[in-house]
Amino acid sequence: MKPEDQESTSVATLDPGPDKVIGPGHDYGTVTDEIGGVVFRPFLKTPPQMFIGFACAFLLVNLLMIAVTWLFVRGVGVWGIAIPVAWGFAIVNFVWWIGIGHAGTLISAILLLLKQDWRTSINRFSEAMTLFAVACAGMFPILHLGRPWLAYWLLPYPNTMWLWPQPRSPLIWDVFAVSTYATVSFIFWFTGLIPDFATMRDKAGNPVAQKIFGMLAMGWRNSARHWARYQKAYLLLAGLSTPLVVSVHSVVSFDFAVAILPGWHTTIFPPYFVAGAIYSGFAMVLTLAIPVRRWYHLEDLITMRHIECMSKVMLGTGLIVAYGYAMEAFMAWYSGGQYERYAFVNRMWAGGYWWTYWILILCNIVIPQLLWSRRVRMSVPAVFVIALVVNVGMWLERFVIVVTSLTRDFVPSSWGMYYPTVWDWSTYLGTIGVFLALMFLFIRGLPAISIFEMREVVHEGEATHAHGD
Amino acid sequence: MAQIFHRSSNSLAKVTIVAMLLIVGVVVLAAYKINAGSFITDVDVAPGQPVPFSHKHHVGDDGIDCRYCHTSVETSSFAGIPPTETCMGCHSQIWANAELLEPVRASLRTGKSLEWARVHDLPDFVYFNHSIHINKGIGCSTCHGRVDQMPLTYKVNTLYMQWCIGCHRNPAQFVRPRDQVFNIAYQYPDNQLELGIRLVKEYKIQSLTDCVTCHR
Amino acid sequence: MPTETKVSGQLGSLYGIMAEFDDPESLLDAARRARSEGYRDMDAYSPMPVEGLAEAIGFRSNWVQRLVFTGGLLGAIGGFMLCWWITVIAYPHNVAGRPLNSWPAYVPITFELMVLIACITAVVGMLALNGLPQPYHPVFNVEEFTRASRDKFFLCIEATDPKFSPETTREFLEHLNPREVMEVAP
Amino acid sequence: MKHDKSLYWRSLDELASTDEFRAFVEDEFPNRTPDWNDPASRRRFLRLMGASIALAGASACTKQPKELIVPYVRQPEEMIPGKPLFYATAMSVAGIATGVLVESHLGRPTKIEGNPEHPASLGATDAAIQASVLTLYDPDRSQTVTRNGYISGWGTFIAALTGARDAAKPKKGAGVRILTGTVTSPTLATQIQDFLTEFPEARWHQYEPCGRHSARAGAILAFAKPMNTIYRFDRADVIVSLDSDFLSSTTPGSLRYARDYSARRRAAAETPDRTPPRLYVAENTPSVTGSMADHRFRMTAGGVAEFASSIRGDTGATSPEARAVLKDLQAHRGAGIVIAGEYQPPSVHAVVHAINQTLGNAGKTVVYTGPIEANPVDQIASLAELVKDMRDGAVETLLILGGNPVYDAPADLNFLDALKKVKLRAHLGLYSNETAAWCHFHIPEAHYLESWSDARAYDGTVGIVQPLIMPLYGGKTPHEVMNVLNDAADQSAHDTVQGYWQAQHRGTDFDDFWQITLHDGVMAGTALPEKAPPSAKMPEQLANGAGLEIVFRPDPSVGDGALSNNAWLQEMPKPQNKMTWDNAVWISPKSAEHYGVTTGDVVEIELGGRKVGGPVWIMPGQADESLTVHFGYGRTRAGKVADGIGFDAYAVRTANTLWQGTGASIARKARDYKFATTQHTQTMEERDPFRAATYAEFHKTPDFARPEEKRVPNDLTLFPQWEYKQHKWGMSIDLNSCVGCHACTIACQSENNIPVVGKEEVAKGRHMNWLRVDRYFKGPLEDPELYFQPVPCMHCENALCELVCPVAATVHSAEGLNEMVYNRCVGTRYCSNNCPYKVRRFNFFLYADWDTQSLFGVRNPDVSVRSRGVMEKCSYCVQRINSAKIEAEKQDRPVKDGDIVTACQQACPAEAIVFGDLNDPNSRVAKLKRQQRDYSLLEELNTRPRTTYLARLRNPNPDLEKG
Repeated sequence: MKPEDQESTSVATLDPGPDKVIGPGHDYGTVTDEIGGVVFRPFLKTPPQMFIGFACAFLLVNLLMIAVTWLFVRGVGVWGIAIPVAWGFAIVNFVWWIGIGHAGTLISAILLLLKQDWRTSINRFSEAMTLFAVACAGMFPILHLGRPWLAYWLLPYPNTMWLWPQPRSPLIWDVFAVSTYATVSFIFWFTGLIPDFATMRDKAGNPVAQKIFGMLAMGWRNSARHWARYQKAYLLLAGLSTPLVVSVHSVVSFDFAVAILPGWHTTIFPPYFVAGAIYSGFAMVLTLAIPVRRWYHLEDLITMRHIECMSKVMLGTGLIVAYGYAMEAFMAWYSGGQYERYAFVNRMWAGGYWWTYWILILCNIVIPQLLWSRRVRMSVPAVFVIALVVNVGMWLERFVIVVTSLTRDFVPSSWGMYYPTVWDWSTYLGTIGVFLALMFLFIRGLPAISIFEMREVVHEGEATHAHGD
Repeated sequence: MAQIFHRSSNSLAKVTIVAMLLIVGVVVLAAYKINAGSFITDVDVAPGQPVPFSHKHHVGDDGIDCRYCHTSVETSSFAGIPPTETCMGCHSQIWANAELLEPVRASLRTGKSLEWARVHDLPDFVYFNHSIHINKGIGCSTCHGRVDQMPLTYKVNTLYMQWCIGCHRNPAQFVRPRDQVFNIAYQYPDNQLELGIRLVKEYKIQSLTDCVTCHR
Repeated sequence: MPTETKVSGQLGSLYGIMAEFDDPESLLDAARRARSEGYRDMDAYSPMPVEGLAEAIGFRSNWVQRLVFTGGLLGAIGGFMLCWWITVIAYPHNVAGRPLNSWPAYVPITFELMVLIACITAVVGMLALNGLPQPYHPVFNVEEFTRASRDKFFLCIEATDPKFSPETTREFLEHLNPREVMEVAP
Repeated sequence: MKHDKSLYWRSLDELASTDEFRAFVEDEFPNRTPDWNDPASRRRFLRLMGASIALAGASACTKQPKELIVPYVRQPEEMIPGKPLFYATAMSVAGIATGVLVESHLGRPTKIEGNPEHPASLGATDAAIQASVLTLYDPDRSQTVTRNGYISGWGTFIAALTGARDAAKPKKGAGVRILTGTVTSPTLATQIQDFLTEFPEARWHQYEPCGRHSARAGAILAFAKPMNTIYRFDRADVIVSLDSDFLSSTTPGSLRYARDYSARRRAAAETPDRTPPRLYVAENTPSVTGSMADHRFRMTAGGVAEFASSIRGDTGATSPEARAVLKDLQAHRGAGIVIAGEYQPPSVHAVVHAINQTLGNAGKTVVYTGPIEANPVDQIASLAELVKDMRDGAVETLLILGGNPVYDAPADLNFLDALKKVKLRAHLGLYSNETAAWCHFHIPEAHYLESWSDARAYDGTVGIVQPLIMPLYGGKTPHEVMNVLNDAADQSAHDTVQGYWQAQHRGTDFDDFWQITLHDGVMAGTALPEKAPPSAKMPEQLANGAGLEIVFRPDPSVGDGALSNNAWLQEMPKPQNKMTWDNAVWISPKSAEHYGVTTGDVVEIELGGRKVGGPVWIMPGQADESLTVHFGYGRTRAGKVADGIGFDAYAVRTANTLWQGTGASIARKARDYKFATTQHTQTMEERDPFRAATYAEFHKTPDFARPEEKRVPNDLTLFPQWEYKQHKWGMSIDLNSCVGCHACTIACQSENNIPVVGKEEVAKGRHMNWLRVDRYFKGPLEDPELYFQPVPCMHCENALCELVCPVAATVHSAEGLNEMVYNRCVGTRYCSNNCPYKVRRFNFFLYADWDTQSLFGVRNPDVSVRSRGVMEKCSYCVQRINSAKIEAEKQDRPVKDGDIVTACQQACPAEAIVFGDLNDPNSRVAKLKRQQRDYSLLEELNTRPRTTYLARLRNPNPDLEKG
């Protein structure tokens, strides 16, 4: 069939409501066409929002380019960092992005193992989101180096100095954890795409597209043998990624937990960083999914059920995070450690950044409680706003942990403040631009929903239907 | 649909994969080779000098002792490059008018120093001390090679950190009796290791691999 | 139901004969019948994984998980040995008064490398075992086969099968009431 | 660094005659100088990129740039390339000399140390002396003789001056005037006298902006003749300082005084049977001396006069404090010192002389000699006379030898207006400063490291000033200028000085005598003999003016302004408030409230109709109704460093309010002035980094500094302890001795090539000093105790910084040093985050100046110059450790205790810092660490620091404690 008549074939888009993961009247063909249609839509028929969105994102990318050039020319001094606050936005953003990067693999892997049917139509692009978020995160550890051109010294490679990285340092753990996570996320994402590449290959109208998708599909032909091995490999990947996803943010939290700084030196960090990561991850998935399903009329594939489930996950992880905050503060008081206690006094009212702490509590704990109400969960705009709020809150959480703790540590004489500069902000916004730009390109260029898995959903749907009558 | 790819593309695809891996390997290997080669290290490369000074002639043929010119090698971190006077000490008598030596005479006339190109040049963040090595029985030729056979001076060792560490970890391989330090033609005996171990004890040589031994 | 058969590619040079079905159930059923009929060299094609289809065509293999296990094991060992070698052999430093072999600190790297290698082997192994990349394959000669990646289900009995003969095999396939039966040129 | 006297310190005649080191300072753009206050402006894009890449190259696998070796043509004997030489000379501030040893690399002076042979130094130095080597290389120094602002020549000047002299000959020199600062140099004085005898009508005027005017006048008031007072703090049990800051470099002999005083404190702390000295300080602004006080009486500078007369003894003491002090003094007759502040009025000095005599201190703890000044005159009167004559047109030729009267003369004299009336005005100075701008001739003066001269110390001891290097900018000494006047223009300064002493010298062995003098830096037996003073007449009761008081003081870091252009001093935090790059109007919290101003407000202060505007700083411990302002700022022609920063306090200073004036007013003009301070938190926030107790408490609980709950047992660890078999370096800092003078900070800066970052960067919290001195206030905000605590790297055995460094750029050495390897550092800054002491410093930009060639000269070749993006910190002067070890190895002997002296330790006048080998039980440091007062900062973190502290002990007067 030709690309043109695909839109016509795609069924009327209406949301089947909170208990269905797919709209009615879909068969193998229609899901294929509807999802594939997004990619094969003629360029000019791309929704205008996409163009506008991409344009904005691209401007931010250029902002990043300028900021980074200036950074490399002058040195990290262009940022607001100093002694004692030697880590500023760079690390805050790094942790924030990594956190966001957790939803993808989590949805794909853990929900797969948990056999959650609502995972299917969101896993693909949350995986993509993961990739891009990790890409953004990955920039910062390099950018924030005093001598970024020597970043490769953090890799273990034989050299004429006979020197090696120092594997007791959490930063080296980071190197391994983040690079592993990036690689595995990519593999996972790409593996998931192979059968869909085949689909695209077979649907593609023009030979160029055929060739490209053909190469990417590597000759996948949907043979039962392929499927058997494929599913096994995919299951194993999921099984491996699950502990990985947990380990990565634990390792990131070690950057702080291993240090002695009051406010960093806390054993509860790993679990609550992971929870926080999932929290922010789902928030970001929602932030992206809600507009996209709207623009491409995918309400029948990304249904209210998806949105509600994700809201629930947000609520849950949000509560874990809340517990984390509470326990952190409690332990600080209970430990009786003078410095630990002061770290929290400082965080909550003594220090110059007390307000960030309370905004973060508002964003991460208070506001999300609205999600208890089904009416809120059912209202797409409300969920969208809450998701945004949580994104902000989670960024502030990292700010409070990284910066506020550093401003006042042990010896009062060396206490100091941190004031971000325009370059701090440009770099941060710049990476948001990179993230969105990549996201837009992905949605336009690749099947943003796993087609073959949707077919499975259809299949299961029919099976249960058959059972029904 | 008809086939998108030709039959041959199957083998082509597989070959490509193998080729890729090979290329990566080759590139890495090349990088290491180049880094160890004299293009980077200047080993065996004699830089141009204002005067084509020949250690071969002065040391090999005339048998002048290292310390005659490198006076501070036993006392200072810097071995010392002879002032023009020292050259002219002899060359006011012999080769007094040699065309070759004009720059030297000019230097003495004008009081403007000769500008020699450094052959053994450590990075500025490396602090090397000649005197202590000499005093601990490390011979000139151990690092500088047989300068008595060099018409133009070049370096024989990379001076890479791994090269320094190699000796610092196990000095016994290279120490020689103190009286042999300036013997440019010194041959290590076959029992070097046991001799070395003895000398290390005798000279109280420590194997210093602390960073601050060289970097501060 | 259609009777005449399309022939793609010239007769005599056959890769196999292929039947097209509408839904996974009938494909599954067809595969089972073909196997009970005694056919061995066959393959089934479906737009998504169909439960039991592989077994139906008599395929089972544990290689993927074996590979992954070895990969993971090597990764873990490699990871720990790397750290240990760096700190104890390559350049022993007194770092923060910790012992040279501070093994607890090596756990994260050990774990990460295990996961990394395991995952890579999983995918590379899967592709290799599937003989991919293999952009050219006879089944693509069948015009209708593009729908194998959309909404149709195919069973292909290959010419290499001892019991294969163009006529009988086609007859056999035809009374599995497929949408149609096609010859697959090599 | 151990200096082998017998070998090295010799005169430099032959060296000075060679030209090699000029190469170091030849700069193709003489006027291009670093603008410290804006690192951005002096950094060009490509240069920076180039630098970064070159650096990457040096450390990564890239080709190295070619390098040249430039040997001598004629190598001076004694000069061993790669080995430093040490020469003795003397630096004088306001005419009064301190003996120093100068370290010289290839004829390039790089570091100044105290001269142990010299009575005023005993090996110690202060910040100004340490920093003086930077001034030598300052590219802003004037570089040629100028005439009316145009480049001219020495010859032209000779011609002009000779002409003026010949013209004045018939008039016996009438109209020729010489203006100098305080002169103690016998040679210079004789030269001037020679001139005056030949030209009797000529006049010699002296003016020193922050000279010893009060002391001089006070002596005359008491004894009717000038006398010099020397205090023997090593003999004093009770010391009463009447606004005297005798521990800071504003007082001549302060280094010696600090040494003697702290020795007494230390002795008492270490051996219970020794009685600790008790120090009372009455002052308006917290001073370093005040911080050492056992009792600090906060009062206006004017109030000090009343306090003085209230402890005279004859009239009954009024206040309980005065009563207690008087009682204490009388209980220690002959063992007490009452010392009047340099800046207290003469009457107070007179009273003090009388008190010391009545208490029998005179001759015991307070000894008198003849004046050390060659010609002790009332300098204010002298200057006033000059100004009057200039205004009357009686002055035709004015020769200003050093100094900067246009900037620092009392405002009411209007020196500049008068100066403009003079026909021929010539100025000799290091800088073409405000005064030079109004002179026909300016002659670049030779820095003391370029000069031949001589000068007397606080006790009269003569030190010979000998050059370490040829004048970089062709500078001339006052001797050479005077030679021109004396018609001996071709005589060199060396010949003049040597000639003078040859004439003085009795006996035939002059050459040996000369060599020994140069070698030792001290002329034996030139200390002035003690003189019994006539009985002092006690002046009548002293009264005090009313109203708001302004107190004028030289700046704690840049003094009277002569040192303003020295970036090290500008960036040296002022001890009391850790402020850099600024001066301010210091006001007490209560008065601030009263006048409705607060820190950061820009105010206009007015005194006797003269106004000046400056920012306010609320200073705890400042007396109410008393403002303190500091000189040395508001310069207009000081150089790139000092121009346009701070405000000029001289603008409101008049001849009769030299040091303080009452009836001032203060009014706010603006808000939110941005200071650059290195410490923002003033108190210890319920923590105890600084631990102190009274002797009584100490004897009751000797381990008060290490309370049980803080101790961490050594075996409290999963891991086996590392053994340090050979050496085990450690440091002990005695908070009981430390006076907080910051000499260590600058010594460290000089020794370790620490860059200056400028005000903007300091304000951001990016100052680079490896050794910071923390300042804490304890007690009531109005009148707190003031504590100083030097904090270098602690070299923890469980160094948290090392644990988190991903590239092993900071690791431990076999001797327990916490090594920082700059060339390995990639700059994650994680180490700094994890350092509980925050002693690490980071090069956020390319702070090291790679542009200004003349400043390369000051760098220590034994220490890497750090580049952008690397962490740095105190290394325990590892370069000194290494060279000492190498020398010991070569002599096949163990390293002795005292072979290794860190820069901070060497500079410290109070001997508060001791470095050594903890594995040697007999080493000084090991002994100190066995003391009960020994404690380590944040001990409870179990970082096991190698740097530990000895707690401060106070010796309060029981009478006052009760009250």
